[in-house]
Amino acid sequence: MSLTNEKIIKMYTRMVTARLLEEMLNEMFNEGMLHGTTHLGIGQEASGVAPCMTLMEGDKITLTHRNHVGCVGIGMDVKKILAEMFGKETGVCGGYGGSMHMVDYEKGNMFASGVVGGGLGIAVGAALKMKYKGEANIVICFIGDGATNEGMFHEALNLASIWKLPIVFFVENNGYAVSMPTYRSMNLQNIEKRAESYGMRSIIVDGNNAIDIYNMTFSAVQSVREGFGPMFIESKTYRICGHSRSDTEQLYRNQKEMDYYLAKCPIKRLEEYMLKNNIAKSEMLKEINTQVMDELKQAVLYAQNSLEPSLENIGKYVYAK
Amino acid sequence: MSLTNEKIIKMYTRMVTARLLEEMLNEMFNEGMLHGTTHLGIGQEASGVAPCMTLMEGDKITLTHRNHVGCVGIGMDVKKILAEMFGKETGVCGGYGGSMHMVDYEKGNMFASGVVGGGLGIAVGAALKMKYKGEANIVICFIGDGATNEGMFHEALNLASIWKLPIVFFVENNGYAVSMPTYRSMNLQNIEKRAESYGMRSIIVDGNNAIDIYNMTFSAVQSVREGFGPMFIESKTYRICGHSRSDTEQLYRNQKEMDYYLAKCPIKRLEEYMLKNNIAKSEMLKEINTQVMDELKQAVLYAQNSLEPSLENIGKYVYAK
Amino acid sequence: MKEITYREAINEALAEEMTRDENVILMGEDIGLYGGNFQVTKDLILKFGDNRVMDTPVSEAVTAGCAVGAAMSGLRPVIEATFSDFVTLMMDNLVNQAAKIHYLSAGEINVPMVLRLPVGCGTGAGAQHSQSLEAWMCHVPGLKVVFPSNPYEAKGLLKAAIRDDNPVIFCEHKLLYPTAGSVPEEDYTIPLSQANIVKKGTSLTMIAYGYSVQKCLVAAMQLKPKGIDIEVIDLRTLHPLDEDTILESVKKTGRVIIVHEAVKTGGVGAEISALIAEKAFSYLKAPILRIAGMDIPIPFNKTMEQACVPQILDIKKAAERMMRR
Amino acid sequence: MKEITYREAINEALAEEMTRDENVILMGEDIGLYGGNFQVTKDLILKFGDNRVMDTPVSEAVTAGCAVGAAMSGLRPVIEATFSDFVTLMMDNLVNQAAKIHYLSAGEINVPMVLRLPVGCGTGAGAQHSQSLEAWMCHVPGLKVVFPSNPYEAKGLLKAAIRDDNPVIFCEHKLLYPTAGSVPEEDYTIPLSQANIVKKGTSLTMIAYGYSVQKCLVAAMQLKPKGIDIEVIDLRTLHPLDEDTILESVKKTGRVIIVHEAVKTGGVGAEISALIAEKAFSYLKAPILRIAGMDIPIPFNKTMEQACVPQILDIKKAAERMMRR
Ligand SMILES: Cc1ncc(C[n+]2csc(CCOP(=O)(O)OP(=O)(O)O)c2C)c(N)n1
Ligand SMILES: Cc1ncc(C[n+]2csc(CCOP(=O)(O)OP(=O)(O)O)c2C)c(N)n1
Ligand SMILES: [Mg+2]
Ligand SMILES: [Mg+2]
Repeated sequence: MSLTNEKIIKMYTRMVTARLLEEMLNEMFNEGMLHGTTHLGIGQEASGVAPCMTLMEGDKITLTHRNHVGCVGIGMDVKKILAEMFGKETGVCGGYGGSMHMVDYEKGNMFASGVVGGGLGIAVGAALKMKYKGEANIVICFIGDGATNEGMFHEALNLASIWKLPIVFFVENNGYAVSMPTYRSMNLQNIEKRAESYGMRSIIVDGNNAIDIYNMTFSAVQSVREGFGPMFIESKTYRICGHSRSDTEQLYRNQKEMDYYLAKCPIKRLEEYMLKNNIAKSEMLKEINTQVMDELKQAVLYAQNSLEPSLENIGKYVYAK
Repeated sequence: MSLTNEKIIKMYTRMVTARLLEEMLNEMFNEGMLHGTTHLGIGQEASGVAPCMTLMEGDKITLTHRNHVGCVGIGMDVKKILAEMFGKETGVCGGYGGSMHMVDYEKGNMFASGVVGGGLGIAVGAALKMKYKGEANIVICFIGDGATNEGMFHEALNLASIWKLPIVFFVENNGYAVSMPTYRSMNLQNIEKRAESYGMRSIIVDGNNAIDIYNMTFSAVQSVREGFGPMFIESKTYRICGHSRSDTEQLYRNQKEMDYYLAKCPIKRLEEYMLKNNIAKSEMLKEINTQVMDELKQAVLYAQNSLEPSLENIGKYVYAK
Repeated sequence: MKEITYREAINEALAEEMTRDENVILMGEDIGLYGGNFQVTKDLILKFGDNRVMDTPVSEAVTAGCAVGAAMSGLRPVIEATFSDFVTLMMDNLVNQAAKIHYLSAGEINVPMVLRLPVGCGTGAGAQHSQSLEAWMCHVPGLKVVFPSNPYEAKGLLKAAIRDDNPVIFCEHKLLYPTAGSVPEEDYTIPLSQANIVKKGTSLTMIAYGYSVQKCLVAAMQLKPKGIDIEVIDLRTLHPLDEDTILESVKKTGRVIIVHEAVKTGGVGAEISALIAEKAFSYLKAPILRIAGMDIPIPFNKTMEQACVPQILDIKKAAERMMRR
Repeated sequence: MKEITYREAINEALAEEMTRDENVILMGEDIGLYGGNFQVTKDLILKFGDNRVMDTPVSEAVTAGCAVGAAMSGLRPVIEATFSDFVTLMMDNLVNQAAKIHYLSAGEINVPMVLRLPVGCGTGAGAQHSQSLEAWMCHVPGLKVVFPSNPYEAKGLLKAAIRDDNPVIFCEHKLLYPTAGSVPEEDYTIPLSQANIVKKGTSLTMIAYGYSVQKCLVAAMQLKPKGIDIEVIDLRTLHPLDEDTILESVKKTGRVIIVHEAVKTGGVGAEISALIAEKAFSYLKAPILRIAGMDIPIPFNKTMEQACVPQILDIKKAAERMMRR
């Protein structure tokens, strides 16, 4: 499972899909076409997609409030993602969930929890089942820098470590938890340091470099898969857009910082890599972008034309039969 | 505030008081004289008393379910402690609290929480107030090894660190959380390591050596008092008695281990030190033991002769007026 | 008097209490420069500095615990949860520590803290960001629970809550934040545990709190021409309850509808109904009705989200049905 | 039939379900060699090994969360909290995750887990180790809540809870652990959400659950000679409720006393009273009474501890008073 050209192209396609999807969502929110709120991962496409590319059939991920990139990364259908954003019956949650709760068990996305840290226990439990059943699968638990300050983080990493569970904790350190910069929320240079509290192996990756993330996560995943116990990855990236729909002023950061990271756009960097290494020509990249855009437009139509869930079913899924 | 002979004698007296008090409680429980349950700190007298000896007027401590040693350490009245064990009106909690909730704000014991980790937030809050008011005081937050696996531990240490609060987290690592040995509950040689997750300074002390604990805690407390931010102390000690009244079989440990620690009895070791360094003669030590025993017997009588709280007042303290 | 929003009323209450008493401090996520998740603490950090308006990490449990300890030490912390749903992470510190310490210390130690909770649905935020969990807190002796229904109430009740020597859970409905109302220029407080008859009436008693009070008032107004004269009680404080005001009204009208957005089963309405069924039974002319949230997680789909909590029409229909009996 | 204790009945249910289904695993503090805080899981680790009987660190939140994830993945974890009071630390995983995932996944994902909670006072363990917090869980759509009253009920209900595809909160009263009762030799389950009329009667209906059922039965027996013929309903499942059994009985007797140990305000009794006041109002001959725990933290002092929860005498007095009306 080394990084073939084919895989790089697939990864690139997904990253582009995530970016264009989110830009589209942003517009649709601005135009008042969508209900509720959303958290975009623009700038974090490498961090969200590359780890998913290292997975195999039966592996699982858990996601957060900021989950669209991961959903695309794990290969979920954009039609169903968009339908969920519109609250439609054909959405991944049948319209019950919305932006923060995208889920697709078959595709590997167990659950996206809107509670910061809410996926940690779930991921640990999924890994426990894999170990208990002697399966060769693993879990990647995606969380943000902010989530590493939750008590659940501590308990989950400790449990995973003493039980030697097949799980990778993948922290997307995007510099902020809403308005709180990571350096103010903890007295640490690198969040990675926290892994030592649990006797857990850890690495730091450049969160805007898809190739590096893939390679390093791949070897981490392999070692976890082989039974050497959990690992911790800190992916240093940056949130380009506001925290959520309501984060407009963004007084907590300055343009200079944003410019610095804009220049490090993970998609541009992957394009450069692909061109330089003859993995794709610029026409092909354009072609991919056009195709993705078409697919997304189709998906929006699909979502818009889908039915609302029937009000009769409002209480149907409270309990399993 | 160096360790004068007078202070050593006072420390010794308190350690003996704690030991004899708890042996007495154990007997009284066995004879069915007391209601409820209790957690004895036999073997942990150095760990519980010595840190308290480093404190000054206005400093605070928070304690746990295993709090009697700390109560004696901070100078609480054994009469009132015993009265509380008997559920009497004259008890430190007026009979409302019992063994797990000994409190004496004036003496410096803010609260003993029976929820493992329950004192952590309280201690942090008390330290926040001291910093906010610019006071020269500090807090010692006593917790067990088991409590360091609670989410609250993580959140509390992180907050104390980023806010640079005047607090010492003093972990009495007594080898077990009920039946769970520390080495099984975490993948670590030393709990002290966990302080690094918060960028917090830390030390390890021999938890059965009162003099060492005093000296090392004293300098830690001084630096915290001077505003250098929180510290973490791991005190390696051992619980000689069962976890609680109901822990009878103790299948989870063996006699050899217990014998090893019995030989390291903190009281015996302090006696040896005192004799060797001419701080006290053996007659004096005997005298102290006799006096303490007398005081305790008086205290039991006091407790027994005290009144039950009036049933009329059962709801009196639910709300502050 | 002046017109301000619910959001501004809360902001003013905080500012005025902080000016009055330097022991009042604020803690919470993004309450500083960001102004709070719902912009309620806007600019307070500029007025009072970051040692009184303290951004916390995403660490709800210790934020609550720290408030308990600070309150025990003489401060009057007011903390904010970004959504009331995350009170789940604070429960131990609220229930096992804050609510019990005054009792366990036989009255020696007070815990004067306020937890502000943005409550309720209607914003499309989904099942984990839309709940109304206030009933849990009303089941905890030692806690007080307050839920203002408009700007005037919000300001007066929050000031009273901050001055109260007990831990107070202060619920704020998100849909009320932008709504405006008259508020006096001068300092005032509204006593806790005192309900308010917002509209006198004789046909039936509607008991509500928070946003539902507004809905009941509209329903009552619309039913007036039909000869149904509704008395609307705003509970204001949900715990401990003002039993007298409730019982007196019920004794007068003999008919009761309780309205709230929280899930019906086990909600505050159950307690009020039980109270009435025990203490004003013989005055009742009809079954006690609860018009409350459906027993389901709050769905994202907008139509469903609206359908799962009582709307004005539901309230009106229930009242008409009751009067027909 | 055989005589075993409540504690043994639970132990047997666990052992039998683990034998039947290898997906059933146990997690909790000291549940292995130590046998559990109340010795309920004694020897199970010897029978099933430490990969099925897993000691956890003192980390309640992740224990609950891990159970959710394992259940979503196809296991059937049964977890134990050492005291129900520490459910405060599990609330997020129970309420925001476990209870909502089936709904949020539009029925795709099940969460078949059981949380065992030792509930109640009477052991002198004080305010943080004696609460009865089951009402909170009954306010959460998606959770089921069960509370057996004797060994037979405990075994049959626990087996049903383990086989149920939803998250079930299984409450066990500490004072019942050593009490004995008859239990069939063969495999059986007791369906959830089905109440049980433990004693037929005509004068009044007593509705209770857990330990209080035992108290009601004694009270009923003692009142029989006085001509008061009490119908005692054991709710068994507190959520979702078996409304039919309750309402039918009330329609027959016209008089209701609800008994539980949990704090009265906002307790399960409030919901039952409200249910009756809404749906069987016209059958009522007297106010609905709740005999429940006082609205205070549980005091340590033994006399006070006993005084703050309903005792047999209180129940008898209430029934006699009601019949005199
Ligand atoms: C338990 C909890 N607390 C607070 C929030 C509100 N909130 C939503 S996202 C967020 C910041 C999370 O930061 P991080 O984990 O770094 O993720 P990011 O948003 O940067 O992707 C907060 C505080 C929440 N959803 N859940
Ligand atoms: C939150 C919580 N979980 C579980 C318990 C039950 N319990 C009481 S003491 C204890 C062990 C605590 O271990 P440690 O912190 O090392 O303290 P020690 O008992 O060794 O002094 C446990 C699990 C509790 N009281 N609180
Ligand atoms: Mg972040
Ligand atoms: Mg220990």
